[in-house]
Amino acid sequence: MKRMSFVQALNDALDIMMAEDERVFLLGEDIGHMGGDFGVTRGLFTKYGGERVRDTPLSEAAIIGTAVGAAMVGMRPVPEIMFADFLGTCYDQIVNNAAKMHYMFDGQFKAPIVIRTAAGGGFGGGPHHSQSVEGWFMNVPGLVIVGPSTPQDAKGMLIACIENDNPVLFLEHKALYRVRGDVDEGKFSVPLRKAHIAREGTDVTIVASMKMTHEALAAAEELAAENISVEVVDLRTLRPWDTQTVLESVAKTGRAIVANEAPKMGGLGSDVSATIAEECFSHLKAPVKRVCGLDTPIPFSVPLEKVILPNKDDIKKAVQDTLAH
Amino acid sequence: MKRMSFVQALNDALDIMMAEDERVFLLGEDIGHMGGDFGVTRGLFTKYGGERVRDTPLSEAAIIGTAVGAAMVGMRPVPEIMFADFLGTCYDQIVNNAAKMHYMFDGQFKAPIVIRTAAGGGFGGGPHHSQSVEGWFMNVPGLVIVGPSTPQDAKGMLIACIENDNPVLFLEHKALYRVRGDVDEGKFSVPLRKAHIAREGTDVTIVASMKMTHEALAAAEELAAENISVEVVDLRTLRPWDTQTVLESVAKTGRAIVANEAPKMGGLGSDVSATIAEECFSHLKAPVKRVCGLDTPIPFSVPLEKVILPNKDDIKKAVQDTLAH
Amino acid sequence: MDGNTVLELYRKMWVVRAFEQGLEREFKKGNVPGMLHTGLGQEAVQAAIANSLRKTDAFFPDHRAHGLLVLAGTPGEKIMAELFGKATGVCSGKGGSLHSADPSVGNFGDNAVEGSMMATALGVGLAYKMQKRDDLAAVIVGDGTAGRGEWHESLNLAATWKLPVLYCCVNNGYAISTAVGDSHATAELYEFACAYKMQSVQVDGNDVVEAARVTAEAVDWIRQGKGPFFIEYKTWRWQGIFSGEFRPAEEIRYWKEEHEPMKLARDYMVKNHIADDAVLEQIKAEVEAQVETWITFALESPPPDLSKATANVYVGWEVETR
Amino acid sequence: MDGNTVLELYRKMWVVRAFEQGLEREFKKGNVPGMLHTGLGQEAVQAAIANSLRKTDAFFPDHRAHGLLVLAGTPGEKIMAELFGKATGVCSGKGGSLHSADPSVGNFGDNAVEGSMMATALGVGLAYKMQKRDDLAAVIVGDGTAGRGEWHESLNLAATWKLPVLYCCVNNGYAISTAVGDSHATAELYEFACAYKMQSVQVDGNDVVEAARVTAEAVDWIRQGKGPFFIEYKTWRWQGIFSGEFRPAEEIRYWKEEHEPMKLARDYMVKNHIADDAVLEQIKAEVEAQVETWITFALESPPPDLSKATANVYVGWEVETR
Ligand SMILES: Cc1ncc(C[n+]2csc(CCOP(=O)(O)OP(=O)(O)O)c2C)c(N)n1
Ligand SMILES: Cc1ncc(C[n+]2csc(CCOP(=O)(O)OP(=O)(O)O)c2C)c(N)n1
Ligand SMILES: [Mg+2]
Ligand SMILES: [Mg+2]
Repeated sequence: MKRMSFVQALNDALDIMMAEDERVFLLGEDIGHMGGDFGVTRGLFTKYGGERVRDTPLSEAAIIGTAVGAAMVGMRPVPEIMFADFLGTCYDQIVNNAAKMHYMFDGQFKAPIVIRTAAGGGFGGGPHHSQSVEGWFMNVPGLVIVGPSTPQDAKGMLIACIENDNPVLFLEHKALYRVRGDVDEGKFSVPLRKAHIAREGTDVTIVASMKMTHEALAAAEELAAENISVEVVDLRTLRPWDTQTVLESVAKTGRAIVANEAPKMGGLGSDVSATIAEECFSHLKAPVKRVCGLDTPIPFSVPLEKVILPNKDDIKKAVQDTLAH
Repeated sequence: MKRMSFVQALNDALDIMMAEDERVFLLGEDIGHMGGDFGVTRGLFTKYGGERVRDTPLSEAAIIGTAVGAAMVGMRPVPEIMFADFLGTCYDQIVNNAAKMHYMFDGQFKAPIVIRTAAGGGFGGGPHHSQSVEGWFMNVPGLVIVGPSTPQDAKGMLIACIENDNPVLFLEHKALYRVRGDVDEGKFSVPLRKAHIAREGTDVTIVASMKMTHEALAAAEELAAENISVEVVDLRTLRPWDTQTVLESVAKTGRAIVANEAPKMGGLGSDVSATIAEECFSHLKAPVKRVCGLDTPIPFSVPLEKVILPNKDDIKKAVQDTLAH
Repeated sequence: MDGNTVLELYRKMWVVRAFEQGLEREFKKGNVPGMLHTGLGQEAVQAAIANSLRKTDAFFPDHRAHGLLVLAGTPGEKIMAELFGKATGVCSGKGGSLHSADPSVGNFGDNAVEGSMMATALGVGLAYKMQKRDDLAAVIVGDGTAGRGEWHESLNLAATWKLPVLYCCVNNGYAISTAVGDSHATAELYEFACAYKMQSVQVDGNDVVEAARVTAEAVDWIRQGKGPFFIEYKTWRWQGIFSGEFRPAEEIRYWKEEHEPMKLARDYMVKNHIADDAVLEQIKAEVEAQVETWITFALESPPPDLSKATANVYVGWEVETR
Repeated sequence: MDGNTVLELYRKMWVVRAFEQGLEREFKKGNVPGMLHTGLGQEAVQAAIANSLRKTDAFFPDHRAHGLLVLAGTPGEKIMAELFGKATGVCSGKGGSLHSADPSVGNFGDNAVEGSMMATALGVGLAYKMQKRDDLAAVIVGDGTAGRGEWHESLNLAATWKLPVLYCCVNNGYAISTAVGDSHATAELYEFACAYKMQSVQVDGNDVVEAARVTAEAVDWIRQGKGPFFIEYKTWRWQGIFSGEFRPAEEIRYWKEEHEPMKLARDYMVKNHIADDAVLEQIKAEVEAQVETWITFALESPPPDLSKATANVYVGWEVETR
């Protein structure tokens, strides 16, 4: 066990996998001697060389296409897209190439790639450097979407993703990069498709992920002082997500809040809310509530950004409203 | 009133708008002397010339970018993307350029473009020519998504979209192109953001759109024979959709089915289901049910495609199950 | 070029021709679902490519390369069955015309989003290089693809990284109805490669001898580790647009009669005393008969088992059924 | 070039320099949110472009063109305030550094997804042509953008449709940390235009006299209806990467001392007796003082009204608030 940041945990995972398996290689913009915009690949260029830590031009479609092609012939590419907002420039490659390949060729090919990317807002990055993009991809069968919230999960899930045979979109929330936590040393993996009960409680379930898990935990802590017992479920895998853990929790508490940083309409929050409402109909004592971003792009000005992104207080209020129902 | 096909209705709308407003122009692949893959622009090249009916190369990003740029300086472009499946190649232009422009420049620019595209499956088109893509765009603030189900709405909504100041993704379901219906002559518009009660009923509400509206109506007809009275709400505008009409209907019937051709997870169906469940909590006598595509890409083989796409019988069964709850 | 090779190329061309003619006939009868693009008129290009690749190479066929899929070594009936959407097809009927892969012969399948494969091919080339194989990745694209952003991203990266990628650009003059020169800065697409300082040639794609020679040379170049190569094959597709013919009569006559690939090959062989009409007729008859057996196989094959509809979405994970 | 023009260019360069230096200082103090890219070292390019465009032209600035936004005619305090995220900014603080548009001077705003604007510029050029205006659309892009698919889609269409688009490619040698020659088939990006048979030149982007002359000629060419023009400005950015400097000391010395744009301009003016040091110092001082007033304005401006957060998502429609 070692205390390290989210960035270091990711770096550690890449290092372990590259040392162990020479099929693993990285490609992306400025991931080489610079070590990536956020330092996730720092040191790997020196250690593994430019063949396996490849700087690319600003060719996002080619980055993903290259990864897919290499994966088809046995490699384990880990492409980086610097900011998740840029995924629109390679959307087709992800959705129509990586995600469909295994199915349309009926199992003859697979595309085990892990697309790492920095997502999320809250730092004045403006409309093109701040988005939560899971909603863009939630309706894409064949794709796995992962979004860890702790350094331990970041490391263990990145390892699990690299070992998994499916194409993965691996979301790293920028607000979490500097978060520190205890991380197991050496190689281990945290299972995909398994949500994590980040806090146990009995009165209400909050389903969250990434940064919102931290907001939910903070809200839960404050609510505890009001004698409200909150269970926080950290989804971790966003597609296909772990309905079982979520539904069991809601069956127990009878109340649910779904927290997601992206806009409410058409987002992950809607999927979780709909599934809970359909499957826990008879257990629900109050309507599920979604606590999400407002239906706007993300403004540059920090005070404005604060208005549109959901936070701990919004979650708290939703819990209180739900209990008052 | 004149009987015409969906394709003719769209063609009529374009013709009317081009005749009336010289700012309106079309661009896309093979929309010129060929008249488009499905004939929607037939005759317009001859009538309005190659300046206003522009054949492009296979440059989807440039098609949308060109439309956005022209719209910024007062034009009213109507770009065509031949198949909706190809929207992944211009996803960034739609999501980060067209949809955000008005907001990020705080109202100084707008991007009134109408992206027409052929969507939907059921004809053996295979994985890259059959998708229902509204789910890809449902989480994108600033974008309008429209999907008519009748020739009358196709014409009236296309006119409304061209006159609207927002960027619109206009989905034309391929299975509806040959559907005929009565259409008002001359210029008229069908309002955006207003769902349509396609059939009145009292026992259960089915919320649908595009081809699924027809499947729902067919199911409703058969269910009537079993003395089940079904209300069918045709959304027509998918983003932002008309919550009021839907919620009023469900408040009345107390039961809801949401039918959507796309995969269930992360789709439009989830958004509608979640909203109904949250807002009509006390009216609901049974859980909302989503009748959607299975969580797979779309296979080429027609019998397999039939397995994964939802149809009238699936809707019927869902209604019966809901009533049996 | 030695006589046997030319004869072999001629047989290959007939495989393409007969395959597509049979397929078109069955499509018109309603036996083939979806859309149909045929390689009729482009037989020489496909034969030339097939002649130069080996099974350990990768190739990404375009939407008109059905014949090439067979020439690569997949039993014809398995390709035909795929196009009929049958259980016995290479992808169990799930891919169809635009997605018929067969890794065992290096066929990496088509991707119906034109241009997408140009990016995928980079990855195969890169991996082969990293794996120290001297195989290559060939990607076959139409002139229409030259408009796509991936065209540029691919050529630039292949050139920069000196990847073993062979670009086979089938310039048949049109993208559906749009003439190549009307939508691109040049109608001579091999010129585009100048931006990347990439080896690049234009060749008469209807002259199978020339096309095969140039392709072999390009493959050689790539195998020597010198980087990518771009070939523009000038040819013409017989298929017009869905709603019919739109090209000038004289153009049609030139390509379908005067400069027709079968005729050019026949003329060459007769002139060079490689074969006489009787031999050539026999090749045609043999191939045609064989194609009929593939069609019969496809027609008689069962549809895919319905459980295939939800199989292989994720590796190792099941998805919900109804 | 006549003396007054050069003096004017020199003043413009100082607007860029002083603006960026003031901004950088405030950024380090924590007064400027988000990320910061500065145009330091690229003053001559921006002055040259500003010198040739008129208010009815459209331009799409890149992420280092803050100074150009002011040179185009927007009051400096409104640009500064935007970068501070203030209510008084051109976009009420909603756009920030990467999205500061001002249609009144033809500033169409940046788009932080590099390359995207290359497609948008096509539309403006096309519309101006359809509207029979003789204005043009200029798009400013870095060398890094040369990797993007939109680069190709844009150049191809502009050339094919002969659109009035001016491509201003600011080749400062690097995309963040990656040298232009390491990720592109050529480090001389004007060569890329050969694929499109587009008029194309490379110019010393630190020599404001040359840069201005070439830009004016290109603009002239476009206004005559001859189609697009591509200019590659060879220059160098002072800003390294976020975590510091990574470029060789000799390279730094060359660009920051020997071949520095202010110095080159001063040398030119002194040699040609256009101005003496005193005059030049005065220009600098005047501009610097003015920039300080803009900074003060920005600092003292209020943050945007919170209602702005949900304003102007849709034209004419409201969105839900909390
Ligand atoms: C990205 C993309 N845009 C559009 C299409 C629709 N489409 C299919 S084939 C085709 C024309 C392609 O022309 P070309 O590459 O010259 O091939 P040809 O059919 O002439 O052999 C078009 C536009 C597509 N499949 N993919
Ligand atoms: C499509 C896209 N990919 C990546 C980025 C991240 N990014 C921002 S600036 C930059 C480097 C751009 O280099 P260049 O165009 O040469 O501009 P410079 O900063 O050198 O002026 C990168 C990679 C981006 N903004 N957009
Ligand atoms: Mg063609
Ligand atoms: Mg640069």
